[in-house]
Amino acid sequence: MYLIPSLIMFGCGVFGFITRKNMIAILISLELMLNSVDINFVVFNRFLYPDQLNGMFFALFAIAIAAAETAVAIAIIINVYRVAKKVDISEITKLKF
Amino acid sequence: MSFDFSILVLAIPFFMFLFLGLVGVKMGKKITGVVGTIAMGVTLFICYSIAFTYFFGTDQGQISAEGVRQSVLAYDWNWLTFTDKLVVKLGILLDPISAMMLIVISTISFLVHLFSLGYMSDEYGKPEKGFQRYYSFLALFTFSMLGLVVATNIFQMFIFFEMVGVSSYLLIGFYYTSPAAIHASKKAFIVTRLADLFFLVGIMILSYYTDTFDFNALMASPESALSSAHGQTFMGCSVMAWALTFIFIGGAGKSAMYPLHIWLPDAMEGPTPVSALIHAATMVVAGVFLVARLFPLYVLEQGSMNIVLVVGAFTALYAAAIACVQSDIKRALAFSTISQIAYMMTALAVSSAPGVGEEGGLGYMASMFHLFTHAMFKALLFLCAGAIIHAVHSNENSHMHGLHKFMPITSIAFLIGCLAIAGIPPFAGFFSKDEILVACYEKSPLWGVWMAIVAGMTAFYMFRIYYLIFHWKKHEVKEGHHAPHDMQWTMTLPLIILAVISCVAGFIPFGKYVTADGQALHTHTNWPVAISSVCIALVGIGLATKMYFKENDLPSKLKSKFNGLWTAAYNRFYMDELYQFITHKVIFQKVCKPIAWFDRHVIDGTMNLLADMTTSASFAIRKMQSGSIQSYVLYYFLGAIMLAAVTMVIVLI
Amino acid sequence: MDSVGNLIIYAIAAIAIIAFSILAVTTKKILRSATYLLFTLLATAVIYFQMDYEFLGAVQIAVYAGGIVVLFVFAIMLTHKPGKDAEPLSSHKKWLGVGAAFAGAAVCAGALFSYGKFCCAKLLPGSGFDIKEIGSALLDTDKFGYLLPFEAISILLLACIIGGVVIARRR
Amino acid sequence: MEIFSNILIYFVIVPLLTLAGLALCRNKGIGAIRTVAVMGASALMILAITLVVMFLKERGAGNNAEMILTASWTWYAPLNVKLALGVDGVSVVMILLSAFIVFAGVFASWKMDPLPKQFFLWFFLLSTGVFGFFISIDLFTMFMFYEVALIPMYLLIGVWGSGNKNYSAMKLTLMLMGGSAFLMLGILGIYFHSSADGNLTMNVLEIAQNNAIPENWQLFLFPMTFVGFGVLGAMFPFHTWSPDGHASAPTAVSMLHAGVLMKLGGYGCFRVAIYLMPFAASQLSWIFLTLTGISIVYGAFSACVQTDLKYINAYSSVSHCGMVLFAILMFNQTAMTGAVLQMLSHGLMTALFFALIGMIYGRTHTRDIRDMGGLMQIMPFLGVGYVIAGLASLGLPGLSGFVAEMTIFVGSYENADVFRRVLTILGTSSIVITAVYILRVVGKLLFGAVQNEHHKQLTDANWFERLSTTTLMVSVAIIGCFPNFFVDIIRDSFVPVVNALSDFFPVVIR
Amino acid sequence: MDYSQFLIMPQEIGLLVVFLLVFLYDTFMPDRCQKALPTFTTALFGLYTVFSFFPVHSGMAFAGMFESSDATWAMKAILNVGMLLVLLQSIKWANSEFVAVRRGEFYELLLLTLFGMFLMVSARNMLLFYIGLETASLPLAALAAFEKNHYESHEAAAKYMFTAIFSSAILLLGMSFVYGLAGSFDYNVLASALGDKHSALLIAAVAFVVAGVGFKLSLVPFHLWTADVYQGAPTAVTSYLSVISKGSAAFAFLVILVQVFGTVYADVWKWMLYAIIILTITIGNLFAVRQRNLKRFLAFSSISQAGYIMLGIIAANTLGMTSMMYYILVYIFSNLGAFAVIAAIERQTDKVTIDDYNGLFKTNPWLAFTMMIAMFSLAGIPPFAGFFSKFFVFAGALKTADTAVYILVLIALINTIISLYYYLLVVKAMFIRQDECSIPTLKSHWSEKTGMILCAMGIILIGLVSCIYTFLNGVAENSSSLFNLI
Repeated sequence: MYLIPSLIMFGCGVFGFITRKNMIAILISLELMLNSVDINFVVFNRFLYPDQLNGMFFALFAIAIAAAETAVAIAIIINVYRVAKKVDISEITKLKF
Repeated sequence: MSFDFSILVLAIPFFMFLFLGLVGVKMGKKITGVVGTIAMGVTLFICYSIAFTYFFGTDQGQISAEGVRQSVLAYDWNWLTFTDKLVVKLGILLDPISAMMLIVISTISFLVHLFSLGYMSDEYGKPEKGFQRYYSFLALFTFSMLGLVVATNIFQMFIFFEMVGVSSYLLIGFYYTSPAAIHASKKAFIVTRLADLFFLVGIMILSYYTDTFDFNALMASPESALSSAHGQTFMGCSVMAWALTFIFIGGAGKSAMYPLHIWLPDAMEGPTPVSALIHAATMVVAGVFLVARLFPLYVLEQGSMNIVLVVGAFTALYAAAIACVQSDIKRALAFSTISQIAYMMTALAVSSAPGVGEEGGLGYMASMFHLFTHAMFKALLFLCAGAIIHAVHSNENSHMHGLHKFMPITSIAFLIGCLAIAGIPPFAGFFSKDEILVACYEKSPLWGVWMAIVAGMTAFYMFRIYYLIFHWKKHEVKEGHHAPHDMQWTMTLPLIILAVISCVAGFIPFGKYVTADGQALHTHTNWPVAISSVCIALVGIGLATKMYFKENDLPSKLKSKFNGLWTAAYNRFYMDELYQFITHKVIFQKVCKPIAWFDRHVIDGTMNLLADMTTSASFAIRKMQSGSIQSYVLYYFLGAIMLAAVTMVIVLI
Repeated sequence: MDSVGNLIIYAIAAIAIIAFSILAVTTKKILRSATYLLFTLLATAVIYFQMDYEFLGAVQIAVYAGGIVVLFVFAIMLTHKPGKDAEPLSSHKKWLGVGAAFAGAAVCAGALFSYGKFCCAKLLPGSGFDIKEIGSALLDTDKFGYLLPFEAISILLLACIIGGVVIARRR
Repeated sequence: MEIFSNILIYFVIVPLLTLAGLALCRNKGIGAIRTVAVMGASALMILAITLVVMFLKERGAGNNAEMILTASWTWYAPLNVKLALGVDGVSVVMILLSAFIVFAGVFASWKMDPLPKQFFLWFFLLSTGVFGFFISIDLFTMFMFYEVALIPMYLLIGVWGSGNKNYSAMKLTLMLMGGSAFLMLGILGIYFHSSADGNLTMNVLEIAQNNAIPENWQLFLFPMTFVGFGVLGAMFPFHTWSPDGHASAPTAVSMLHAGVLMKLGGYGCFRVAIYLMPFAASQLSWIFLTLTGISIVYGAFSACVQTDLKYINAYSSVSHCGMVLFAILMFNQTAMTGAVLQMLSHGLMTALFFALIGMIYGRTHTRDIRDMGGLMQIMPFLGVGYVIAGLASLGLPGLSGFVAEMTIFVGSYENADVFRRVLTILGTSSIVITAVYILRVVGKLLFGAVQNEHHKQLTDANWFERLSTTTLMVSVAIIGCFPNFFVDIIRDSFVPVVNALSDFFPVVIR
Repeated sequence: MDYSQFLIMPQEIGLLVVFLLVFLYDTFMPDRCQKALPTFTTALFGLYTVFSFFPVHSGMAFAGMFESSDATWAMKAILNVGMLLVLLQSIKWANSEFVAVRRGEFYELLLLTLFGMFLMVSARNMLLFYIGLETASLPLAALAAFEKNHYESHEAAAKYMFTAIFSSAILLLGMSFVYGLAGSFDYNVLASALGDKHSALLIAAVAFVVAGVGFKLSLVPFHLWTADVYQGAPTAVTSYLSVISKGSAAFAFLVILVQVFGTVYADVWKWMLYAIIILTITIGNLFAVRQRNLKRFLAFSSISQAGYIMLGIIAANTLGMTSMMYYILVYIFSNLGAFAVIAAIERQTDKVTIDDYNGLFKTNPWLAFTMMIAMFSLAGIPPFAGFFSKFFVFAGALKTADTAVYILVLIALINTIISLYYYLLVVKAMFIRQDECSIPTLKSHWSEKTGMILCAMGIILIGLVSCIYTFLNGVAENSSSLFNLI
């Protein structure tokens, strides 16, 4: 039961990634996905293996990594913005086929 | 006297072939011809001494206590091992027929060599282009033919069959710039090749069951050879009958039996001496020789023998009929040859086994006898024709007429030849033909009458040719041309020699030397047959004299009266057209071309299609790489989901 | 622990997560989207707290809500002129997205709920981890020690810093 | 080192040294390049003749081992891959053949232009592959050398070829490599079933000794290997690379390809497919017999209507090589011996053909027989050479073709079952069709009137062309005249395979 | 609290030392010395590579989180060799006009990503693996964006980054499922805890882990970023991405699959890989057929090569593992050989399409030669190393004695024909096309030359010298306990 929000959150993330055009919005969707997975870890840890802490630690590290990822991603987005003057994902499709 | 030197018979011509072919080009033309002729003379001498030693030598024990003439195995080398038992050997086997053939071949070959010295030169005695090549090929042919007759086993015979075919091809195509010659040589080769195919199959069947190629082993007990197939049959006939029939077809190809005869008339495109040598005297009798070689087997397998008989008899009549109307003298002679060879074939076919009845083996003897005499007088006729053609530069008898005054020697020689072939005593043809007719009557009166009619036709058409060449009307010398005249001695000498032989050969006691079982066969003249055959011949000659001696309109009247028959015969009953249709229209157009098309479009097309499919698949999936991250991720995610879902479905359900 | 109160708090948090997640990915205004994200993250932190993982909840708030969302806001400010809406979504894409999301959720849900262990699991009383324990575990090398990941992630962060510098430099 | 005491290894070392020597030559130094190439080719020839002598001596001394001069050094221990060398009669004559053709090929490409150095480099790389293949008895090295021999073809045709060379080169390479893809699977399959007790081996002799490949696996692996090699052996319907490839290839490459490379196919079919998997061979032979039977007749018929000289010979090769595979599938000593003779014969004669065609093409700049005629008057040497090649091809006794075909036919007929006999007789018919197309070409090309006035100025062969073709002509004649010399070398090599087959197939050994 | 445990990882520490020295050099050396930075780094790394060849102690550290064994040691050594080649090839590029200001960061990032890969290779814990994976992939986005003056570079970086984060989310999802099933992250514990029960959750977990790692390996259908990124990124980065990153991921993938999911090999992931391999090889090939841009072309070729590498994994035996490592080694040399040529030409002429290479042999024979043997090696033509590696990979796969795998190998083999086709297209352009070459005769920098010579020698020698394979086999045999669960 505790996993339902996480699942929905993940689904929202996927949905957002696929549908949104704004790169920042896409990054937000990705954050949702990462966050939902963290919930998974924690819930599994708490409910199934309450005598350990490794799920929690994993979530901890995952949060840190997610933060790093976001930082790099935002840097790239800004970079793209500088070149393309837009943050629209449909703009960066020059490399294809 | 030993037969060790017999190898020279093969070695000299072969060496001459290489020598003249490789070195001769650098030598003078005349010298080449002379060297070739002298070498042939040496071969001739050796052949004669072999034959003499074989027939008359007594110290070798060739004649056993029972009076049977043994065959001598002078050489036998392993040449090619098929299996432990089936080994192809090359060697020299001397027995009556091979010794006889040695004489025939070497004689004619020598004379042709001699004759060609003149024939192959222009009017001023300057040798033609390719003179060396010509002599080289002649030597090759002589080698092959000699190798054929001395073959110790059936495979060696096949080998030399092929060799003979090739040298014949080369000689027919000697004038290689002429399309007709190319065509004729090709035709000759392919038709005989087709026959050889059957020969080969026959050999394979025969050797499979008998486990040997060797003539001596086969002949030692023909009954056991035939029974080695253990009564196996194929399509109702015993396999041995099949084998022998196939082998006969091989022989029929070389011997121009109907329906494989079509190459021979065309082969007349070659130089005339070549026709004399190959297409009159030697190569064309290879088939007869083959059947004679295997005679002990054939005689036990009457089914095959009957086929030989029917084919032979039919061909004799058929060819004779065509010969009656040909205007090209060489073609006429060619059909005459076909007819005569069919005569020999028939003689073999009607022969009973030696020792059966009073005349057992008579047909065999007669056939060989006729082979011998025919070779002589037919070579004579061809060489005469050669002399004539050389003089008037044409093959058509319409360009000749009335040459008797210009070329007396040739005329007389030709007349002797005609008399010999017509079977007028005392010329050679009479004796041999008479024996054949006797043998045919022995078999059945039907065949006797049949062959007698053919004999009459022979007399008719030969004299028709003779009259049309030498009489009919006065010869018109075209402007700018020399009047025809008799040739220099190298050309007339062979004519004279052959004419003499044609006169006297009939008196050779052939039955004493050449018989089916090696025992002397005592013949006696069958007077009714002899007289009747002479009468029929005389009727034929008379008819010809009536029609063709002086210029008159009887022939054209008859021609218009029997126009259909005449035209059909003139066109050789359309056999060539039939072949043409089958080869070009059916095989070439309906088999080869579709196969080639199929190959390029279907087989190759499939391969190209595979390549094209790859490329188009490559283009079809191009859209996958659309450049948009979102679609990439969609693929990614769906891929992962599918991976999970499908595996779940497969594993858990 | 397993009290009605807890349940209610959980329900509120769960509903908040679900609602704000959906809003975050559907709203047209990008700044609102970031705001909804913030709420989602906070609601998640609530759940962590409820499960006695106070430290994790604090990190969640500090790093995620405090750090990342601020970063987002900055990025949005840098790249967007205020008041501009995002373009409407093409319905084609939307259905694709919905389909994919549902398919994914369905497969995961199917997988999770077919594994019976979770359905009957009860929230057991927490054994009460304190910060000190967590701290020592982070620097421990033994079992349940996280020294190596700790060091490794520091290198990762260093790498990201260098990377960020590289990317952000104008030249 | 011990490895250098075996003569066989020199068949790889010499070409490699030649490669090195060529690499040291300057690009423009045509004299040096030729010298090195001729030295390499001559050395190979001498080696090959020495090998034959050694072989005869060994056999004469009563060494009846299946393979002689065997030696092996471990190469890849984990897979038990060894550099295993050894020859039996078949490989000896194949090596001899290859040496002759390489020799003739060097002279045939005397005036190669452009990039002579690169040409000879690839040429000798190809030779390395060929010799390596024949001396190996380890599946891995065999396969490796096999591919080494294939790939230079691409560049040799692509760079130095003519006509539609890009397409042909690609097609040839891809099809042959397609075959080798199947082959690789087959070889690996054989390897993994090579032993019942887990001592897997790649050595052909050991695999045959173990005889451990399960029957159902044989049924799977046999087609793989047979088709794999069969593609190179131009088996119907995988032969279409041959016409295009040959048509585009430069002279020496056509020679080497038809002369030697295609033999790799036949040799491999025998050595790997049939020898190692007798059960499947006997079970499935009917399929491949039918295909090869079709090849024989089909190739011959196709050749009848072609107008490009090289196409004619390519199709003729399809027919002749079909006969090789056909004979191998007849499973008796005689037919298999015939197959090897046919490989020899076809190798030399086709090489001769292609050499002559190349020389004619080099003069007339056309290969269409409709545009040529009467060449015999203009270039008698080449004309005579062509006639000799043609006669060898249509089976004139005294030249090699006859010997080979007769051995095949007689051997094939030794089989008692009707199916094989019917096919044999069908196959025999090819001798007539062959005659048809050969005579057609000879008639149109050499005889008749000169079709093109420009051709009258053309010259006959130069000394190196004469040397190249004469070598081949003499070899053709030697095989044709003294076949038993070769038969004696070859024949006993088939005893093991026939024995292995006789467990499954009513082989008539007589 | 036993810090001496760090001593079990000398290769990682050595790498960090190199990194530190480069960092210090970059930060504190005066500007005039900065030009020597690439050479300095390369030399230093060369020394380190030699050092990394010294055997290490086998053993586990950090409570089983980190494993050092002969296999990991060998794998890292292989990666080091590849890294050295990449560094060599990039010296000239790193000093070029637009890159020079950031060259220090370039090397630092490369070294740090390599460190991440080492962690992946040695990790025996999901957490460590994940951190390693991220360390190996996040900085690469920065590297991809390195050529600021090229728009493509930015696009490549963005595509890489988004896909990377998405894939890491998927991977995490898979890991969370694993955790839910077994309650641990240690491979050893997981293996026993998972058991051989196939629950839907386990299958989903495997699928997501495969998808997550498949991103790094660019397996189809997780490969779509590959071509765009390879094309857009600087060539030095592309070559790094295509070999080093892929090689390390493959090894880590093998370890995870056989050690963690070993119990469900036959039923679950074998078939997943089966499908993925077929797709990867085929689709990679089909895309490569039509490419005109060489970098993009090599991207697709590397996708299909990844499929062949997977054959070593699906084998799940020591032979397969050996072959896979060997394949990676050979692949490093072959691909880097090709990239060296491309980079050298691109640097001087900015030409990267196949048509530009027409007639290259005439103007630049050695470049053409190197490219040709690289292509032949990639296509698997003897006597070049690619042939051996392909053969051994197939051998490894077939050792499973499974009929299905035979069919798989057959499909792979048929695909080699397609691949041969497109590799030959390059050869054709260079050797056969007779057009006027648009590339003038070039003079390569010594570093590029050295790189190419090393690659060419590697391509020729690695196959012929059997001791390398034999040695790797010995290494894999020592790790045969990995396959206990299969």
